[in-house]
Amino acid sequence: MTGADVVFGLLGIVCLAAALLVVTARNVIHAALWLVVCFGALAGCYLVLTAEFVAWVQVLIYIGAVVVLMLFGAMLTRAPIGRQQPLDSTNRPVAALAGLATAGILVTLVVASFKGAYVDIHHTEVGDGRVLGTAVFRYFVLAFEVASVLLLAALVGAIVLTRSDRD
Amino acid sequence: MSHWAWLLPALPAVAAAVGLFAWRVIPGGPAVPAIGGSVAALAVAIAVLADAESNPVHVTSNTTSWTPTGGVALHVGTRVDGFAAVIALMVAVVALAVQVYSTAYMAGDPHYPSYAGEISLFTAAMLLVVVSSDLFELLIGWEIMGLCSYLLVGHYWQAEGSRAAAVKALITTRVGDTAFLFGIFALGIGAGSFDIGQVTAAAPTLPHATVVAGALLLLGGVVGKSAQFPLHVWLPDAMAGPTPVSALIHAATMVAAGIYVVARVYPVYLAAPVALTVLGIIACITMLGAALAALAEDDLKRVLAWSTVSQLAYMAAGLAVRGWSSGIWHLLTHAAFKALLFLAAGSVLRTLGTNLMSEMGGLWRRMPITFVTALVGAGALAGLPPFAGAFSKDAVLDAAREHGGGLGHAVYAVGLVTVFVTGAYVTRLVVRTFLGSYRGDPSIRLHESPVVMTAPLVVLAGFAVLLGAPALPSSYGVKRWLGTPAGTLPLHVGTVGVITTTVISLAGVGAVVWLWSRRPAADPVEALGRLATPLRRAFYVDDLYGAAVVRPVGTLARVALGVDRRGIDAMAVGSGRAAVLLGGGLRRLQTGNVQTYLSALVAGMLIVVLSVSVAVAA
Amino acid sequence: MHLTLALVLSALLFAAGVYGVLVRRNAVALLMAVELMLNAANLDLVAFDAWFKDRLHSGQTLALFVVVIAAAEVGVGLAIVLALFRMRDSVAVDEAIDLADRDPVRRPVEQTQ
Amino acid sequence: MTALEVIGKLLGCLVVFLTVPLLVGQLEHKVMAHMQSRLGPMYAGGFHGWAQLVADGVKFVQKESVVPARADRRVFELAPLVALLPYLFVLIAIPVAPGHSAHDLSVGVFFALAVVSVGVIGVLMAGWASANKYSLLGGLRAGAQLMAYELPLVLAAASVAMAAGTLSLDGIAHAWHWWWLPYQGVGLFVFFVAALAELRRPPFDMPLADSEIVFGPFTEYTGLRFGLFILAEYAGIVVFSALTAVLFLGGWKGPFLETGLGWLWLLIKTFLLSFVVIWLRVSYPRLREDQLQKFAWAGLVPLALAQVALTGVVRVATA
Repeated sequence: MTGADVVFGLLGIVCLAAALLVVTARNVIHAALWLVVCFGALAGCYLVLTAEFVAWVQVLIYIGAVVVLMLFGAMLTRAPIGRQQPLDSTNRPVAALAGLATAGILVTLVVASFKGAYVDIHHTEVGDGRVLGTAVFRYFVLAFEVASVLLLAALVGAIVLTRSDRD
Repeated sequence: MSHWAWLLPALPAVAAAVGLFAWRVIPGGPAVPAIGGSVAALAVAIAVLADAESNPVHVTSNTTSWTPTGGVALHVGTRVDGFAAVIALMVAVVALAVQVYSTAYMAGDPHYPSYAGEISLFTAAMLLVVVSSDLFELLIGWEIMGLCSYLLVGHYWQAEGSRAAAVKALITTRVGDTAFLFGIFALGIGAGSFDIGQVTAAAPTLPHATVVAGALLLLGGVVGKSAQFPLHVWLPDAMAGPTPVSALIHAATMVAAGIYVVARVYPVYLAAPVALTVLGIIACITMLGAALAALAEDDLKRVLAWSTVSQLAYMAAGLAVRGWSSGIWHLLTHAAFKALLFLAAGSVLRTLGTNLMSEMGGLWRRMPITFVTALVGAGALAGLPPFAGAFSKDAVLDAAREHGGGLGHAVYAVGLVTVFVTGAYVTRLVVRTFLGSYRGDPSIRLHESPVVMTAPLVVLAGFAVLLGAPALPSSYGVKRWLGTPAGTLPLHVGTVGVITTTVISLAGVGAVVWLWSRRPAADPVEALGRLATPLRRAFYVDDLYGAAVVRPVGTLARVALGVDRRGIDAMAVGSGRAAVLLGGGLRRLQTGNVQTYLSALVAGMLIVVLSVSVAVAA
Repeated sequence: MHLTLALVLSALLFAAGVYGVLVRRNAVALLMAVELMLNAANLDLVAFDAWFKDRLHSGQTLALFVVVIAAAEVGVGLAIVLALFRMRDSVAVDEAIDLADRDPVRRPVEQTQ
Repeated sequence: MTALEVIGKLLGCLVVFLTVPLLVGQLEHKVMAHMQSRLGPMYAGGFHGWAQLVADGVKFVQKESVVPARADRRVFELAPLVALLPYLFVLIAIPVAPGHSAHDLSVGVFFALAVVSVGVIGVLMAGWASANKYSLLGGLRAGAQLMAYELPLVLAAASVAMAAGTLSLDGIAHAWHWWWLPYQGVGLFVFFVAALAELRRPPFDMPLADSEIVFGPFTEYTGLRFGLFILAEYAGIVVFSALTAVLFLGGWKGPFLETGLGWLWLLIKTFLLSFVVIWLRVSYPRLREDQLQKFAWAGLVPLALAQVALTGVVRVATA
């Protein structure tokens, strides 16, 4: 048990609690805000795992853009204050069962498989901009190009989908 | 010219194709190809006959090898001799008369184009039967005729009776045709060839059983097509078709085909005397029975139909007693006077709109041409000189007497009795239709038919006289073309015989005239009292068939239908219902809610992961 | 630090995402649950990257790509949600069930005459 | 780095965070007043009203903090903090002298941009939680505006990071030369304008637009929480001015005394940029919402892309 374990554990607890609140919150805006907390804690986890660049990308993209987009979307679709329309459907037992089963199976599996595996975070190369830049533009440049085309397609698709037919 | 004999069936066939499929683009309408085809066939027939005169015996057989079948070879070709040429000419003349007549008779009929085309096809099929050199080729024409008779009898398909009559004609003749087909097999395989010349040549040397079986089986088809007992029942019903069709079927084509085939393969029958005896017995039964049925019938056309059956029996009888040329001669004369009588009946029918003689009477004043020509036909039918029928019928009876033996005497005796009955029913027909006073609907304006219809009557009346008259001294003309094949009796018309039949016939005439003169308004047949009923019902043959065949088959069909519906259909329908039911369960899963699908997906995924990890752990 | 910590956290995040995806009827909330699952995968990627001491840093790079794809997914997803909302004034996914085979068409089994 | 040092640095940051925005606020009062030919606050504290903002702060603290009845209380209360705190965090990464910042991150640019983008969530929270249609409208506008201007902002920063070959703020300041002014001039323009939009400062203040939607997300806020929003705005001005100064104007670099008085150079540049921000507020009318979007997508983004392309070409050519 090292300091990293403690920090990671605490962040993990925060993250997990926020995630559970995300999927149980009665209000979609609250859920989005818990998502911010969850992603923030997750960014902290990345930092502990020395993935610095990924952590800040997480903050920039997820918190700064994705969640904002979701809040934006939720507000555009008239997210009400208080609870008026139940946010959950009626198949909560099924969903709970599926979630618990997933959790049980996955946790059992990873614990059984990786018991004792140790990450030596003090002797790993910090994933900063230089390292990640090298990786992306030297080894994964094709995937990078494909991803950019994908983004362009998504951009066009989103514009087409949201354009009203009137204009 | 006999090399061109294949044109005989080909030209009407082309006319039929044009008339059936291209009549819209023909200037002048469908009558043009119909009449044109008949005229062309007539011209070819005359040319072929003239050629046959210079080459009296078997002239040509243009045989071409057909598809190799691996078994007995099939051929296609023509085989023309004087006999075939004469018959072809007869067919062509009657067909032309019918086609011309039909243009007026069928005027205004919306289905005239198909009608005319079918008549042309019918003519072509009959001519194919006449000139074909191969038994299978003959069978093709034979079957096409069956099809055309079905179509033409059912021409007024809107009427229930018409459809039933067409079906009856088809099914009844099919019964005979099945036997006919197997007869062809027996003879062809026995002789090693289906070529008519080779079959007839080989007939005397074939095993007796083969010849007898082949001859008897062929006889089945003949009995069906020529409406002999016991397959005669379709012919009176076939009157449901248009009258010109009746004329064509009953005079020149369909019914003549049966007699023609027997004459064509006559050496086979000569080699199988048993078959000839059977034919003779059948002819005797049919001859008298049909004449008696005609005596009691009220429907004008059905009277003529029964008379056809009866006269065909004369021809069959002639063939049965080896009076080959006498039978053929009677076929020719009968074709003329029977076509004449049918067309005359059609003339009456078209004016009055009814077939029933009880609604006619006294028509001779208004329809003089019809009356006179009908009188000629009636005289020929009754066997009164100087009309052709008298001599040809007498030739048959002479042959019977000459043949002698039990069969010959029986034929002769029955023939004489039938002559009496024939005289009676012919007279009844004439007096009920043309003489006395009109008993029908007074609102109908009686008038003579147009010249298009009366002209064929006059021409046919001429034939009905001429075909007999020149033959009187020596029957030279007929003899020259027909000849006397080996083993048959020569054509002979005895003066004594003619006088005998004339007297007997006149006795029948006189009896009816006497009855009629006592009670002009009444049906002379009523004098028979209760005996008339079985005659009217044609000796209950139809009822017998109904009880023995039609009803059981109907019941069987209904049972089969019931099984099909409740058993087999139930399986199909039930499996359909089961699928719907089953699908109903599955459809519940198709909720349209993506989360339901996703739940199932996740569940499946978890099961896979779980099983894989358990398997790996194990 | 122990790898299992990160892996267990990832597994639980993923399970939470599964639950959310299955239970949420608001499409936007549903998208959030999807994001949770994507992030669980990301955490795994980063954790294994650190564990392997991967010279190419494939784990972190892939995590970046996942982020890119998630951004695209959210963009398109929200566009769909907005289109849905504009069409039917609701973003409840359990109401958008037009593709359900709902009305059982009782086709009469053909009556044989 | 000892714990004491860390605490000292953080305290320093806090002090800067609490004083410099106030100075900027006071500056705005006075500059605007003079530009509009008036004096501005003159009485609080005596000399030219220097204590005006202190007095304002005292007033905000004293006033009752009202939460609307139908508001979502916790979100409503949290929103000002979420809006304010990111700027405090960014200050940590700003280098005040060569090699001197509270914490020098190797991905400093990224860190700064990531953290400031969180601030908008506070605005959205405030807009939604107020249960007020003006507030909601303002929140929506803020969200749309942020998404539109985030892209040119990041692209411009990426351009300068490319030019410097590092993501570290200190490294960028190190790499800066005077000729970067024309070289990265377009980037400077784009970054500064996008920063204005991020800050929702005039002429990009549609989310607030007091004359249209009554201060938008802040309509329902009173007292200390309103004060915090105002503080966040001025802190934002300071942070973005400082960022602009570090990225595009050399940060602590100056004609002389770079090593000793680097922090002073940075402060001067920051205040100059803040002055420009105030100046623009006075000079330009507010854009319309559609003009704003069009300006971002059709104006700034292409410009930023052109700048990135230019930088890339130069980098490859000089490599």
